[in-house]
Amino acid sequence: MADFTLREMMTVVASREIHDGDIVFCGTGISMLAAMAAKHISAPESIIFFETGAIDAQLEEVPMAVSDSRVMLGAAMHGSLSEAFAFMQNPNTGSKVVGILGAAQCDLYGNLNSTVIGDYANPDIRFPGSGGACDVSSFVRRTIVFMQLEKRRFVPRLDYMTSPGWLKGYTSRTAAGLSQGGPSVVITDKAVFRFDEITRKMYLDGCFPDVSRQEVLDNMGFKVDVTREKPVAPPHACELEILRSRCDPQRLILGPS
Amino acid sequence: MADFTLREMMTVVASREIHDGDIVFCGTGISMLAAMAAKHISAPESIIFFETGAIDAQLEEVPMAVSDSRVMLGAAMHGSLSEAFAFMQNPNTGSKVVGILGAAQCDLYGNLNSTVIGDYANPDIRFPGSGGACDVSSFVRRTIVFMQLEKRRFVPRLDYMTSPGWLKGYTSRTAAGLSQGGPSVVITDKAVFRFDEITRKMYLDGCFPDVSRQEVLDNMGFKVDVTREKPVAPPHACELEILRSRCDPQRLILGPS
Amino acid sequence: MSLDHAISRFVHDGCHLSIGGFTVNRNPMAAVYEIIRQKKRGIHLYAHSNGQGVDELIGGGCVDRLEIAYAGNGRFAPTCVRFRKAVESGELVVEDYSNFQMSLRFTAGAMGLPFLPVKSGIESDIANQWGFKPAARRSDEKIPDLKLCIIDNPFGRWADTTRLVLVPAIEPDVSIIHAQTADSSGTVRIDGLAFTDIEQAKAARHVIVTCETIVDTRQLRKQPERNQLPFFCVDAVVHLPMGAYPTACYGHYDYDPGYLNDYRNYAQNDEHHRNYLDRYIFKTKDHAAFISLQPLHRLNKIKADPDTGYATGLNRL
Amino acid sequence: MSLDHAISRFVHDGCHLSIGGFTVNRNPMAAVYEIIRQKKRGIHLYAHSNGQGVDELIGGGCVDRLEIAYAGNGRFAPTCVRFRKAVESGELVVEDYSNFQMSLRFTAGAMGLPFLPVKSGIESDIANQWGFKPAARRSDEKIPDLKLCIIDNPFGRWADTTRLVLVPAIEPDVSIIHAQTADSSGTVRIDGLAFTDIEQAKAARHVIVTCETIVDTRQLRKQPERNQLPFFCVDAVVHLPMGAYPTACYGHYDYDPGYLNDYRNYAQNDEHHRNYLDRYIFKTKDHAAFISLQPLHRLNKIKADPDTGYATGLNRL
Repeated sequence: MADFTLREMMTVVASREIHDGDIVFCGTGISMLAAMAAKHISAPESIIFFETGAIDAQLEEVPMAVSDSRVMLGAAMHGSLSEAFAFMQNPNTGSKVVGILGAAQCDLYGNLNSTVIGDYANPDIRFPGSGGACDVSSFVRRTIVFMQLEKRRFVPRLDYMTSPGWLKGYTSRTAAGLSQGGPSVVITDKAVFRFDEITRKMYLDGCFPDVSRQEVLDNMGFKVDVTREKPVAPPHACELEILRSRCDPQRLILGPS
Repeated sequence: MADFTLREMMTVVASREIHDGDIVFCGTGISMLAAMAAKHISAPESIIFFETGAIDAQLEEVPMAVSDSRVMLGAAMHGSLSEAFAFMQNPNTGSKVVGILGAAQCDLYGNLNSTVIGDYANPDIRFPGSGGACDVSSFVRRTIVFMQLEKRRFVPRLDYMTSPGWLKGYTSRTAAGLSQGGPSVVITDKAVFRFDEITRKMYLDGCFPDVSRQEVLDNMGFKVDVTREKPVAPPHACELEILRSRCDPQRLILGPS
Repeated sequence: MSLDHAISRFVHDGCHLSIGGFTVNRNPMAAVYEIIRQKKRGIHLYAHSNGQGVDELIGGGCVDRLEIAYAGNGRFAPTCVRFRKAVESGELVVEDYSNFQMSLRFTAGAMGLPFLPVKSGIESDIANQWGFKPAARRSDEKIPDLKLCIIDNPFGRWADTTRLVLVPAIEPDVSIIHAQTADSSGTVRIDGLAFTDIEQAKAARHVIVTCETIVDTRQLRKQPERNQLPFFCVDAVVHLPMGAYPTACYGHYDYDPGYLNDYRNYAQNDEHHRNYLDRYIFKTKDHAAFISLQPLHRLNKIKADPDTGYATGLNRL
Repeated sequence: MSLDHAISRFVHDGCHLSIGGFTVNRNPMAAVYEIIRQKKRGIHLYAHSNGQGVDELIGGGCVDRLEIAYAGNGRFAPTCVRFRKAVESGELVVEDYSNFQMSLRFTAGAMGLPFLPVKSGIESDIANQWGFKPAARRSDEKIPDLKLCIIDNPFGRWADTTRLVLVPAIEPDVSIIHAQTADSSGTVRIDGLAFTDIEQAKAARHVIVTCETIVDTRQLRKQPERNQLPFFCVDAVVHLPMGAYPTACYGHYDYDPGYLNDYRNYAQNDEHHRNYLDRYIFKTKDHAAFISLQPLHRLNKIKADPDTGYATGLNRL
């Protein structure tokens, strides 16, 4: 088995969730790298899409932000922010979009907080806020969530719900008037979680190599079903090679090797 | 006095209503020519604006329609239709816009019909419809109306109100939720009418040279105040010269001389 | 994809169709003629101020219902002739909106919204007179139950507004536009004014783009700012030189005053119009054959001057 | 017009201000620094995802209230540092929206509408948690009475939608954007992504445009498709090379990783940040003086490659 960092593992696992024809909504950081990895490795016909309006950006170098001039080069078109979000709100195109989101907190139903810890008017910790996350999570066919697996992040109750996931489970999401899409997978640095088709509760899909089930559960603030656990395949050498040499040779996002 | 046609007279009279800084919304035909005449004669700093999105079009040749490629040449920018109308709905820019409209019927308050004669569902005569006329008349600071003076056109009651003028007079327009603007002048082939500041009823502002007051009144289906009548100055030779040689040398809109 | 294939695949009897362009400019005329040639029937048509294309489709007997803001064609037909005849004879049901309203209705469809607000339409008979009656609307799930509705501003007097008109989204089954340039995957570049073509395309379930030139993808991507529609919105790209003729295509050719004047004269007489359809459309196998019927000296005269984008000095009487 | 004149004329204490750009790109930084230099106070600021400009204005003590979707600056500051400090200490009142909502709020202002509808925000705390409380809203006529409101679709289930969020228009007193190119009358051309700059400008009562290059009007008018803002929307045009520095300006220069990393470090310590303000802003008389303080080798490294529009191979660690 090749040596790899947890960040590399997370990126590769996420890239496997992306298929040809998917339009991939990318945020800053690891989500962008996962989309680049998918395009270079397994889904060359996927389309990288930024809320800033750059469509099918060619990405010769990894962007540091979704507004980086590197997203502009060789794009199919440059739209405005409103146009970009409208592509997701429009069901004809939105149904092809896969969103990748990170957050500070996540609950059992994949609802996300990227705004504050503590009281909104008087927060203990302030984060950047929704950006496009609330929009993406409200509109698109499915979302991939990136999280560090920590008890303070996997919480029974969010301090603030920035981005709606499956709300309270079952059909509560569509009953509220949101799109049929929702979170499909949560990828952490220790394990992968998915959501039950009926209850929409998160369950443990698999632990990373050398991570025990107990270690995963100890780092969560709520209980999940573990009966469907299966091993998560580590990155192939060729996946790592492309990720390191083609996607982020400066390790701007991958960080120290 | 120079020889001139009634169409030339109407065009020149309308061009005098346009001032530097005005953004002139033009439709097809004589309204476009009036705006071109104003820009060439008395208001070089006026801006010709088409609903098709061409802003400050240079108009080397007279366009045959607002979508004519001739409106595109040398414009400050090309917007979409929605952008063009939004400039008029936006009070910051809309308050600078003067609209020029024609119609099949006009009533005492400058409300206009450009849709049907007879019943809407089963019309005797069908016209092209609003186009941008309802929008312009709803949004902009003032409108200039072009009409042939005929009894069947100056009617006590419209068959269909396409474009709101002063509605029922007094403050009825603003009470309904429309902009403070409204029709300021009606220019016909025989006379010019304006609207009372308080009642918003049309009154006779002046007859064209060699047209009697009685001839005007005989061609109207409703009574108007005539106490404010004053002569309408005929076109100057230089106005005619510019109109004929610079604006419409092919007489596409001016018609036979 | 060939045009006849694209039309037979996406344009069906009774479908809801939207066509781009504005009066005398950049109508997707080749597609319009092919729809007539294929004798499509019962179409529900949407346009804002499309002139020639709408009138030909109506004259071709393809259209039962029309939602439109303006059916004129500049100086060539202050009111479109076959449109007027069809409305006055009761063959065509029309629902009127304003140009801004129609553009916003396409924009709403493009944005995935059920409606957009607008401040025009208040007190106009556009609000009061409905082309499709309430019972007919309720029985047809492809038409909204309301033509429009007027609401009080929920934000008080915010933005100095007391009342607004909400106009419902249009989601055509298929939109057809004609562009100067596309690549084979469907990324589209329109030069000059784009009118509401882009919103019409984004609002539709299927999109056919005809274009003067197909270029390499890399060429379009050197200036992404100039492209308006990404490939994933487009179902069929058809290379069709002169595809907007007899309307204009900025930078390529002007409208043909001779054709448009002749057309008006044919359209005014039912028999002449039948002969026109027969000769120019039914008896031509495709757009190239239709173009080959046009006198060469007329086609030469409308070639665009590269400096102005139109045929400078063209006799347009 | 000179920048100091434009700022002193249009940006007043307590005014409602909107700035363009997005995180590390095309922020109107020269204008931001001039606002700080002129010690404007009590500003009500609007942005969607403007990173560096917002954080500097907050750090400069100019801002009391902020409506925003995202206050991060890419890898340089996942959460903007002075923003975070000001919120956590209670010095700054924030009202959160999503990026689409903010863009639509500017679009509503640009369109002269009191609101636009959107399908995001339902069930989110964006709808439930208001930064400005109802009583404060009602007592301030420049803030809408409602942060937003949720309505049932008046067109039944049209467009497969049952509920919508209405977000109120923003009408800033002044918007400031930085463009690559303008003419002296104010027609604006932005290359690369325009973000929401155009809507922000159209929504405002007054508009200041700073630009890298002023060109002849005739040059801009050869390609009207590439211009986004007509001159009659613009109150002041200021020629300001490097006017977006230390953020990027596509085709001209990249963001400066050195500056942005240094800034983050200064910002994290109140005393260092005071020294930073003093040295770089208060003690420089204008943007040219500010630029002259930057090491030349750093400025040289961020020059854009004409083929890519950014500084190819730049070390961005």
